[in-house]
Amino acid sequence: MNPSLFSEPRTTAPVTGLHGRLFAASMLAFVGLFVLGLLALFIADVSYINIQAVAEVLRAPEIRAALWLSAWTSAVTVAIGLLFAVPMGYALSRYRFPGHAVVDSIVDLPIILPPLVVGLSLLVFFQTDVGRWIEATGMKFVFQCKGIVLCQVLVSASFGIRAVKLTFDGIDPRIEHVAMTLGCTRAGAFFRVALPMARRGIIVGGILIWTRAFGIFGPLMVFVGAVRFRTEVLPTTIYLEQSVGRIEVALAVAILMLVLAAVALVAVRIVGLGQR
Amino acid sequence: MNPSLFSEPRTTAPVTGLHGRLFAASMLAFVGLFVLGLLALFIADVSYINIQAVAEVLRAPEIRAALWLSAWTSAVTVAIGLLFAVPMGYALSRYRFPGHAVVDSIVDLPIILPPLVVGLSLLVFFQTDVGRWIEATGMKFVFQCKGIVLCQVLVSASFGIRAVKLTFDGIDPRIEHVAMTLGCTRAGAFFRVALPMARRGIIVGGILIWTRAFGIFGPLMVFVGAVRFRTEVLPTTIYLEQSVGRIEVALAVAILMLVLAAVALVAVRIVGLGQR
Amino acid sequence: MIRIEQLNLAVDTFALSNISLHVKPQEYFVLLGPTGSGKTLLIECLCGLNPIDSGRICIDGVDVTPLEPRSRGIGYVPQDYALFPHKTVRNNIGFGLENRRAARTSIRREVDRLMGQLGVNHLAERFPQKLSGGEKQRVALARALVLEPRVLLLDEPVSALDEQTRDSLCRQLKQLQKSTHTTTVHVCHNFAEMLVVADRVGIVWQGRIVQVGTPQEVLQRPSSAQVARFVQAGNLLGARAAADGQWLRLACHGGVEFRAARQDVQTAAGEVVVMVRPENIQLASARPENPPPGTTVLEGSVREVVDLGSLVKLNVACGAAVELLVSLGKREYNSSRIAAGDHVSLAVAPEDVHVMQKP
Amino acid sequence: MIRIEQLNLAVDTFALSNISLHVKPQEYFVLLGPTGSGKTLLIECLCGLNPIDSGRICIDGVDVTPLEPRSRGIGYVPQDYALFPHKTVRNNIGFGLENRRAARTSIRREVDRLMGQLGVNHLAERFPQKLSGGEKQRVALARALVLEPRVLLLDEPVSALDEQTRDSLCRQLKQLQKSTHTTTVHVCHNFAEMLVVADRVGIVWQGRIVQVGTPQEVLQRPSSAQVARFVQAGNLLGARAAADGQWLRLACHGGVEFRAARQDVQTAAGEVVVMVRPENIQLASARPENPPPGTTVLEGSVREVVDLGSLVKLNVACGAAVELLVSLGKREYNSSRIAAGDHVSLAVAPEDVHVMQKP
Repeated sequence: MNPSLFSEPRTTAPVTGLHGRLFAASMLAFVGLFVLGLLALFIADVSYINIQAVAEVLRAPEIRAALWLSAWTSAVTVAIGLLFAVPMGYALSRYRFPGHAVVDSIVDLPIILPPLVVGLSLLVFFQTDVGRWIEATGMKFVFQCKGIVLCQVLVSASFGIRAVKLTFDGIDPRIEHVAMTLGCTRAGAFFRVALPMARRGIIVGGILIWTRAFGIFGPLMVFVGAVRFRTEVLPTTIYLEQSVGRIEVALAVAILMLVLAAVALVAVRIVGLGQR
Repeated sequence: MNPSLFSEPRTTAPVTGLHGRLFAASMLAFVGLFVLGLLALFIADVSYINIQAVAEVLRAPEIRAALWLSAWTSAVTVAIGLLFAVPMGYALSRYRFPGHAVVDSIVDLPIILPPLVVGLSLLVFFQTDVGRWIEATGMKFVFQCKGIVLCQVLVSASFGIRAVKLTFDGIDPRIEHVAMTLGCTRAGAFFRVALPMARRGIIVGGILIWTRAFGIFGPLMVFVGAVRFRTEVLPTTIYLEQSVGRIEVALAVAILMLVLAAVALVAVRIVGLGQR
Repeated sequence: MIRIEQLNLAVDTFALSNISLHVKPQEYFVLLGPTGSGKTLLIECLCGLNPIDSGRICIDGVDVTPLEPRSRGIGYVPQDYALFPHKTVRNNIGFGLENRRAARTSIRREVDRLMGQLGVNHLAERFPQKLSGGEKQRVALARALVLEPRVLLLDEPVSALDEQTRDSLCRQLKQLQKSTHTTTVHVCHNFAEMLVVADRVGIVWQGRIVQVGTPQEVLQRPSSAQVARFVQAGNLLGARAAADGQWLRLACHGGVEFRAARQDVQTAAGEVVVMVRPENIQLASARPENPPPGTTVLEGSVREVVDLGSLVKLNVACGAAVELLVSLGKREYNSSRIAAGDHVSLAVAPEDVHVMQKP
Repeated sequence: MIRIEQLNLAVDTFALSNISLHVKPQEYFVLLGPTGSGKTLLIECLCGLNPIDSGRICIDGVDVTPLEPRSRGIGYVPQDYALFPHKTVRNNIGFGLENRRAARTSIRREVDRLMGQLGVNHLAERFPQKLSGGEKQRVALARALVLEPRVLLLDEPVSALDEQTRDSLCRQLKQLQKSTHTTTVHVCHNFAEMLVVADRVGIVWQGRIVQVGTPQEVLQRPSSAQVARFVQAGNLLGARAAADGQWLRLACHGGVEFRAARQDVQTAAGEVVVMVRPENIQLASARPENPPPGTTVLEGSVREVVDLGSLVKLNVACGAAVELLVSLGKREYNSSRIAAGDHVSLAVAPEDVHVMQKP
């Protein structure tokens, strides 16, 4: 969804004549069908909801705990993700080295990979000698909160890296070059010029990391399980509640996540548009 | 990941001087760390694998059934997804109508939304009057194979729409204009000029739809469940097998999916690069 | 051949306002204007790509306003040529005939003929990415000419080319038009390019056509100070006009005074803008004896000399705060023996002083 | 002031080869070459943005080859100006002084002084997006001048501007350089632009410097046919040279023959390229009587006349297949009474026939 922030068609086609009108109508019909389908889904959600049950449910301690766990793990994930995304986005945008294309593809892999595979790979990794050694040093991940963050970082950081790289791609390196002729070192030019110019792209990257991290479910089931009060995040709640038939509760949580995603989307749009 | 196919930085920064070298090294260190981390994960997977067990396991009828189900549902999803993506991508790229930005955002929503929420929304939808009526006409979705396709289309079509829209954004509308002065109708210009020019972007869109559809797990658990021989797709297999402790079997399936994802990524790169 | 009547079209914050224009048969007509003045939009209206808000467009006596682009009998070469990248040169050129479901052999014959005429035979099987700018231009021309359009519309046909080849390709365009007798409308923003090709020219300014005439009319008698600035008139001075017998006395800000022939000027008196083209100022080292009546004679000193090869431009400071640009042919300059710092005399004939309304 | 010795740099498939160049103190030096000839790469080497493979760069007697950009004492104005979009005009200009940790009040004073000098005071609090092309250029200049560089490097400083303002901004650049006495290297691809500003010029061609000289030297005596084509020499003809007493006889393909002074020419005989500038051909309606010795006299008929305002260009067909371009000042043309179709006589002095090696 990111690219729409950076490119717009050169000119748009005005609609003329009967042929043109019919053609536009048939193309736009697909748009209407798809959008109405999605809206029908969300309207169904809203119509099904039971306000009283929701209010009651949201006061339940296990759901509050899940909300809190989701909030802090995703916040930590965004911090770690951006810590990687900013230098990596910059390096991949500005430097060409042997194997650049391969590295660039590997960075994209977690975007395209089924998240469940990441969860399973983590589980397997911590059963190897290296993994056991890491856990033996006291850094425990499997079935722990730390594992949630690790899992989230792995599946979401690539979105941030991609967004930040795109942003730096759009910044003319000559601006940094000028800064270097005006007394800056390479690093000075980065911190004083490139980084402030990329701030909107970095915010967009952060939001993208957050939305992905917040919504992850499959790999967490595999890697940290679904233990109430311990490794239960909001998506886990949806799953647990609906599997015992309490669909109103699951739905309340789902609507909360839906609203947060919509807010994130609007934020990305607004921040991203300002970037142009 | 898509955008990297369409844009490249204007110039790259050569590395000069001690400052420049140190700076480049520290930025590239993050790249190295991230890539090595990912590689460690996959190497762990490969080192853990037991060839004999894999071969045995892949002959198991339930896994064969899951593979087959995954294959045909995702193929159908790609077909349906592209059926929407091509006209929608074109319409969103070429036409401006009131509410264009809103529609564009709604189309992006399934990308940013936690997939689990989509699954739950579908479940809820088919409990409303409209949903019941649809199921009463004989089009059954809940806990059915058709439901798998519906779920996959909803979470993956937006990736295709986005990729196709980007492709049409990159095609100068003047080329269609010329075709229209040379005897084509609006629709003729689309089919004879715009569509052939967009073929690589459409292939990329199809691959993106496929990777997302193929890897989906959470919403399927909620909407169609995990019934062996009936609604079990490959991600479900991974979950089921690891939850009963047969990690080698889960891993074998995961590696298969990993390889397919890597192939898809390479295909997207190659097809997308040719597009420039 | 083309008659535009009272065309109006608003797009976002920009509008084409009340455009009326008549292009004669077999004429090479240039629409000249700065970037963003609406030239391309106007061409797209002629093509039928933009629905117009009001007005009428007639081509060859037929009201084409409601017609689709394919029914208007036009050939269109857009900016950057917009060749079909997925087709070879041969198939690009043959595209129009294929749409008419012409027979294969006749398409082949016609495409071969056109490729020969435009000198692109050797490129027949290449794809557009592999062509140079000039080659692309010729292929785009052949593609537009294949249906024998009544009108050829060229949008900035040489802007994408480098300066060395622009001039010769402009002359080829003109020759092509002369040999095919196709009425041609050529959009450009470059003044020198217009002079090479145009039979007549329309100046477009902020969505309006502000002047129509031959190149020399526009050059010597721009209708307004904006047009004058755009055609690089050289010397534009604000002045107060006052009648003085058969002459108009023009007291310029800065202390110099010109005289113009009164019958040439619409304005009797008031604030005006005076234009004197650099080639119309006669330079001499001594004051001319017995200049013809009405001639303005000024004194000044040469500030700067720029030798442009064929042309030499001099900056001459006259009066308190006036700098006049004077241009001489190289040969003329060499024989005049004038150098920077010299004291010179300038003479301007009254008919070379052009007076315009204050904008 | 700037001395480049044997500079070599290969980047992908392109290379700067063996570049040696000396720019004198307070000189306005232009690097002229077509797009892709390596001018920008060379400027970036001077800035220290590209590590060079071999060679040496000295600025003001100091070998700066191993120095970082910030230590080279250069002011750099890149293409499109690359202003800091997140800073106001004031902060853009003050950036260099901030890096030096200068006192706030002295930064303010110095920035105010520079803004005054370049006439951008009224823009102080604006952001770059809100500036016109010309304003951006002046802000970029002020930003580059704030550290009082020994050398000012300008990469295509007027290419982004529209044609109407380019000429006047070029002259302002030249005046600024005269008043600040800063040694300036200006990269451009436009031949006319170079003539306005350059004290000396270096022609860059495919990663090499093929000629260095004054603008008039390059104009009148290009070192090769490529240079001649690039500076729009007008008439370039392949010919066979043969000695003939004190003259060199040049039999051109197409049936005309020129004579050149023999001492001017390195080549004695063989295949050569002959250049005759359009302004060096004297046009008359009758054959001149008693032309000076060595003068080439040709007969021809005028094919085409293009009136460019200050300049008139004529195409004259001579011999079997030769077309010569002749240019006259407007006044000269008017007095000659020559029109298209006329039979004319052309005279060229031997010193105006320039002979170059076949490429």
